[in-house]
Amino acid sequence: GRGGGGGEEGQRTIGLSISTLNNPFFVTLRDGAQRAAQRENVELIVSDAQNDAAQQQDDIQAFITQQVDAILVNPVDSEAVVPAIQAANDAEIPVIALDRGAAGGEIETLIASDNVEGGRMAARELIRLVGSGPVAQLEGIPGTSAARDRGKGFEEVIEGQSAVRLVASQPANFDRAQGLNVTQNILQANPNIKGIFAQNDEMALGAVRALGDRAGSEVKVVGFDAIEDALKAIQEGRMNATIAQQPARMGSLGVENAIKVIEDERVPKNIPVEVKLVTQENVSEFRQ
Amino acid sequence: MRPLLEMRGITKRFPGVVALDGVNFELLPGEVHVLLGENGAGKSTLIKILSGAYRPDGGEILMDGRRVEIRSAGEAQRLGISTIYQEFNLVPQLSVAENIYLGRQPRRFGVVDRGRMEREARGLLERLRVRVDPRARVAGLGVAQRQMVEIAKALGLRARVLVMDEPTAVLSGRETGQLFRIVRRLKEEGVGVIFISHHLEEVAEIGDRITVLRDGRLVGRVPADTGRDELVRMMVGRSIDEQFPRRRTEPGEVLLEVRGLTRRGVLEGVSLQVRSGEVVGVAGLVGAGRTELARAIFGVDPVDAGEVLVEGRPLEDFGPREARRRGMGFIAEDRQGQGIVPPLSVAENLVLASPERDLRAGMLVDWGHLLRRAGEVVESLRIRTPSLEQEIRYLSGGNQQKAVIGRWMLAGSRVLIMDEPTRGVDVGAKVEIYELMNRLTEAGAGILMISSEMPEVLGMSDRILVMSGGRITGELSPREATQERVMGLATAGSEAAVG
Amino acid sequence: MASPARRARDLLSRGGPLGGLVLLCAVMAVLSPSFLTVTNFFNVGTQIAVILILALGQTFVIVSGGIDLSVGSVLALAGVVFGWATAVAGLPLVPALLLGLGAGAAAGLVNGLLITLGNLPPFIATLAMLSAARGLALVISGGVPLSPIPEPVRELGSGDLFGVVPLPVVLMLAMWLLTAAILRHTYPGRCMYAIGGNEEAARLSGIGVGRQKILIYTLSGLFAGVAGILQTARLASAQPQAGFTFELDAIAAVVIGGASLTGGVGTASGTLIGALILGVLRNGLNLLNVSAFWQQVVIGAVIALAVMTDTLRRRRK
Amino acid sequence: MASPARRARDLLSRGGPLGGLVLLCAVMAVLSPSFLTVTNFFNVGTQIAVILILALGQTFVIVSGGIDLSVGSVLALAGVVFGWATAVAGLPLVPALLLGLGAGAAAGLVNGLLITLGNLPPFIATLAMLSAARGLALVISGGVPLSPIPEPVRELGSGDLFGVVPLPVVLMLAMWLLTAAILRHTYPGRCMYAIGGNEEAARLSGIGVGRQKILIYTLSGLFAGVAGILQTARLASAQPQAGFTFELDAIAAVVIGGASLTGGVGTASGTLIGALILGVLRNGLNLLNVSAFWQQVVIGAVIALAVMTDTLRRRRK
Ligand SMILES: Nc1ncnc2c1ncn2[C@@H]1O[C@H](COP(=O)(O)OP(=O)(O)OP(=O)(O)O)[C@@H](O)[C@H]1O
Ligand SMILES: Nc1ncnc2c1ncn2[C@@H]1O[C@H](COP(=O)(O)OP(=O)(O)OP(=O)(O)O)[C@@H](O)[C@H]1O
Ligand SMILES: [Mg+2]
Ligand SMILES: [Mg+2]
Repeated sequence: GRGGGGGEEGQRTIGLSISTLNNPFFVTLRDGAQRAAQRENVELIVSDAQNDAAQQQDDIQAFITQQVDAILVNPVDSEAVVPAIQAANDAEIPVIALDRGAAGGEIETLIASDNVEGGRMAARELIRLVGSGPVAQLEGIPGTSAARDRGKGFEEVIEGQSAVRLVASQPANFDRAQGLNVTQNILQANPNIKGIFAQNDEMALGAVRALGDRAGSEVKVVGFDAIEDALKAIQEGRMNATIAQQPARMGSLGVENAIKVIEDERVPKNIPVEVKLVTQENVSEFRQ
Repeated sequence: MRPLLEMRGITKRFPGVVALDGVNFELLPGEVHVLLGENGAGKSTLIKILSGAYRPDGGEILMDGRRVEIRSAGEAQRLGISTIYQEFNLVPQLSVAENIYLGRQPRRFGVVDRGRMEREARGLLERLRVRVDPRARVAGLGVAQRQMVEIAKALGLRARVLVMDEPTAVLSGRETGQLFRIVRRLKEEGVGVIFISHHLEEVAEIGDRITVLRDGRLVGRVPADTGRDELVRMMVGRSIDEQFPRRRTEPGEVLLEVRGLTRRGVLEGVSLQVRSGEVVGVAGLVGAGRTELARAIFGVDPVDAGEVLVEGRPLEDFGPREARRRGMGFIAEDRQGQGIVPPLSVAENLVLASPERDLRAGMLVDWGHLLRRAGEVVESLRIRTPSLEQEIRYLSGGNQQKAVIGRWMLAGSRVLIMDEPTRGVDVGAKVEIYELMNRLTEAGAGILMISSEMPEVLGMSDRILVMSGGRITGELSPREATQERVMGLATAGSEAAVG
Repeated sequence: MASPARRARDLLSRGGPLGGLVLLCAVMAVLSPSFLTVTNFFNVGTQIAVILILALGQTFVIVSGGIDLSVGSVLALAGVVFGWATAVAGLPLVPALLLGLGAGAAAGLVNGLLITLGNLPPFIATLAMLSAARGLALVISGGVPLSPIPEPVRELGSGDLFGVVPLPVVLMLAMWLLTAAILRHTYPGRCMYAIGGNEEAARLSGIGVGRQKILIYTLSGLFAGVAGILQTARLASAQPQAGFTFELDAIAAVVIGGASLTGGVGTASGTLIGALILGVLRNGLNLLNVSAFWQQVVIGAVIALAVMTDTLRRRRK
Repeated sequence: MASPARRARDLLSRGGPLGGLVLLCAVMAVLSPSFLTVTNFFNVGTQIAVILILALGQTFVIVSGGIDLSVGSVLALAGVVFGWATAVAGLPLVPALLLGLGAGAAAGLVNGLLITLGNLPPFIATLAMLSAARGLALVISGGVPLSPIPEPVRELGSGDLFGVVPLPVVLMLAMWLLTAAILRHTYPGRCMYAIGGNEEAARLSGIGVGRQKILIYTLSGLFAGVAGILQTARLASAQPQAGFTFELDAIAAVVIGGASLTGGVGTASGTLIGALILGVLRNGLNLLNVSAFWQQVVIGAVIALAVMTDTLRRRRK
């Protein structure tokens, strides 16, 4: 039967394919999953696709070879992951998607927060903070789904009003150092910028470094992801807001639902994990 | 008879030098036309213009009386001009056969016909009596064998004009003889040959007419039986009396001692001594292992057994670094590959083996000191260069060779190992190098000189060692040594080793 | 005659770090029971297919003494052009395929022209293309993955031959044989060795060095195009981000396989072995469930060891 | 004597694509009013500081005929070791700094040993280190950014000299002068040119090629360490992901600056110009608010043009 590569007899094995562990967000997601796995006494195998869609296919293929009981996948890209999911379907191994959906194949459930909604939320908060005036956006790696969805939600709201104008939007590839450099340059061309939305916190923290004393006061900064450093910055008033996903909860929900599926319990098609606006008022709730 | 080829008013300038200044040249069918001139006179530049490697700044080229433009090596080949260059132009990673047919490999249905290529290459090599496997890689060949491959490559083109830039510089007597036999046959077929050499004896033996260049200008055109002194005067602008001005000195203490040096398959139990004030010549045929011996002594290649002592003390760890520290110097036979550092200046090439002398505070380079030191050698060796800061790759071959020798003079080496020290060096400079060897030995240095040039070995050595098949097969004093006796020892051993 | 025998000897005695690969496989087989299975064997094959095809194109370039940094981006460009042609413009399969491959070859051609006519060092020319081709892929796709991809192409990514051999593996082996044949038996192939070994000598022997270089980079672009189609087939969508940093893997496979960046040396088989070493390593680390952070340390150590095994063995002889 | 004169001539007549840089600056000045300002000038300086320091270390390696792919990862390793020492282990500033720089130098030393004793091609040895050093940075940091960074170091990232010149620019210029001095005026520097120009001739002239290479790669590692500290200072946290793909930028700066990957050629000033071309380009595109997708196309085109300007000018002469 099962368990060819799956550890002791009788113990469940779940494979978790993560898009990248080079981002603390996904490290937290993995930690949440690992804690749940320990609690539930299942074996969890984690692999890191290093943001490479093809690598992720290979990782999932390895899970199939090891005959795991269920696969949790956090896709590098919603569409690129389809063939791998189909392969798991063929091998009759249930698949659950985390954080990002899949465009095809059979998924038991999608446990994710809504990036477009997060973008909208960030735009509303930035508008509230700035009141009126020019703002800028720091974009993630062009062509990635996070950059697409967050940008889409943000621009949708900004374009729907006239008090706050988006005067510059430049890529900084989700990277802190590039966030710093690009912000410097944007400020050079637009010295009167009142606010910055960064599509992740790493870039936002780079922007904070570029702004120096003006960060959080004269120029409002809103990030995305609620990583530890960003929360600290909000508490210290150097950043104004971020959008919290709940990666640890996503991870633990993933493991819990995987066990349900293995035990043939029904699970809903979509398990939304709320995104939350983190501001100075509520930041303490989010810090461990 | 109408000239096969004419060059009129050829001019070529390089940054800082006028290499050719309105030179005229002509070649008749069935003629061997010799180009003579000092190092840097412009000989190679002239033939490179003919072969499409350089474009002239002025002048015209006519073939069969018609004006032609030679824009690339391919066009020259199509016009029936085939060239053996002074510097090697082989691809070391490829086989001998493929090098011979480079750019025109026989093909069948678009597929390279390796079998036919190797068969035809074998035929060519046999005509030259070269014992080289057409499938062997060129990287593994010694320089003489490489030169024979170059010759085979040029012959394989069946050209009407064959250009040879110092083809015999690295050949020993036997190969040179074979080459001349073939050249004579080509002459009968009406091929015109342009022949460059610094060996004046050869010039008389093979040439019909001689064109002499000096400083990029035509000096004169004379018949090949013109006397040596006259030729030298035309080339150098003064007369040079003695060809081998060896001044013998009383040998002193043993400077270099080699005991039982063995490198499996190449060297077997070689022992020798070089004393202070002595020039020890090493003769032998191509592939006798002379170069391997030199490299092994200097610690370039690892050895399986034996030891090397300098001034009575053994070298501790084999290696060029240790060898240099102990006062040895090494002039490699492959100047391009192992001698010069092409992108560096003449000055920096000169001080390469004695960097510590130009350091201030043990660390910082004192450029003034460095240039002064280099300048002295450039002067005393008469190295022809527009400036000390010229990149050495732009110097003529002979001047590069002088710079490599100068490097070890500056290092103050007491034991010099010279592998073909005068290869490609003009008559004037050659005498200067011999004079230099005299000065060095008078100052107490010892020299181990490997040479394929029999007159040089006979004329300059105080003792002659003959090698064959990786062993020393005999030792002769200059009194008892004759060309025949040396050849006897060189071949006897090798036949034994092969058979 | 002697050439196949000689080739085998080359492979075993001097060429390619076959020793490193064998050792690596042996270690993996002992450590993981899942390693030595037929499925896993084909898994590794499927996983290296795209990189290997890029690396084979790169082999032409490296043998000739150049380097092509643009292959990863050109892969994306070719995939996106194909995806756009089929999913957006609605062209039939064959014209769409030709457009995709043509885009790859065209990018390679531009590299070749920049290097020969523009007189740019290959590193600069292909670095510029790395950036430009990626940008064009983003512009054409609007930054979003393009689908649907027609069934026959998707089949290429996930189908099998005779129900066992995955089609990517079949394609990859075909490209390998093609590369070996070009390098060994054609005039342009021999010119690659000559140019890489001694460009001046090649020129003076009458070889049209410029024309050959243009051909070489065009071939590399074309191979990147093939890899782009295959990647699109495997992912069932054309991604503007595909192939990011693949150039390093492709060059690594060629160099691990025994080729020299100074040119004149390298074989298709060596490149295959190089790609296999990388593929087996990643596959094995996944099977062994090595932690993500340590994986990179181990990959580094094993690459060094695999190639060292080989050079040390060679030196001892 | 003639050496400073020769240097100036090098720079103006043949060396470095100064023409390309001047042209680029002129175009930017016309297109954007914010370009030609003192602040922006220092902005560009601050932004290229890290890459330039990496590129200067890389210059040693490339001049000597090698390549160092590991600099980006070694930057991260040095930063993380420093960050760990100060933020986690609580060491005082100076020992923590020495540990960080030491980690960089040690990584370079290992590269050098792999190349000389292990007989690995530089590409392979430093590719292995690229992977291993990144892995170690992740292991040591646990994958998360480490902070707080002590105030004096943070000051290095954001402070000014005399209230005008940003400290990163000061550091970068100091490293540039140091590099120029090493290359031009020290024995190891001259050995780099000799080894890159003809390694065999250098060895036969008694240069300890192995020792020099070990020194060269150690220097490159040390420079990457300095860049790592500076990056940490600028970001006020030590990031295991810092410097990802920076090796390509660093090598590009050196090669755009006129150095040859075949060795023996290259100057510190050329590398500075190369880094400036890349920096001005990115800065300008941001000022002009060029769309993300087109940016990459433009970057590619400008790199090709900038270097071509120079080679064409040189050829015409
Ligand atoms: N590519 C070049 N760039 C600059 N100067 C050059 C170049 N080639 C040759 N020269 C110079 O042109 C002159 C003629 O050189 P050439 O090689 O023709 O001499 P040569 O007569 O063949 O000498 P040798 O007997 O030493 O081979 C020399 O002063 C040389 O330094
Ligand atoms: N780099 C090399 N690799 C392999 N074999 C070599 C190499 N160099 C020389 N040989 C071979 O070693 C033997 C000795 O060659 P070596 O060059 O020492 O002879 P030599 O007496 O110096 O003759 P010459 O220098 O005139 O060719 C020859 O058979 C030669 O083919
Ligand atoms: Mg000459
Ligand atoms: Mg010899």
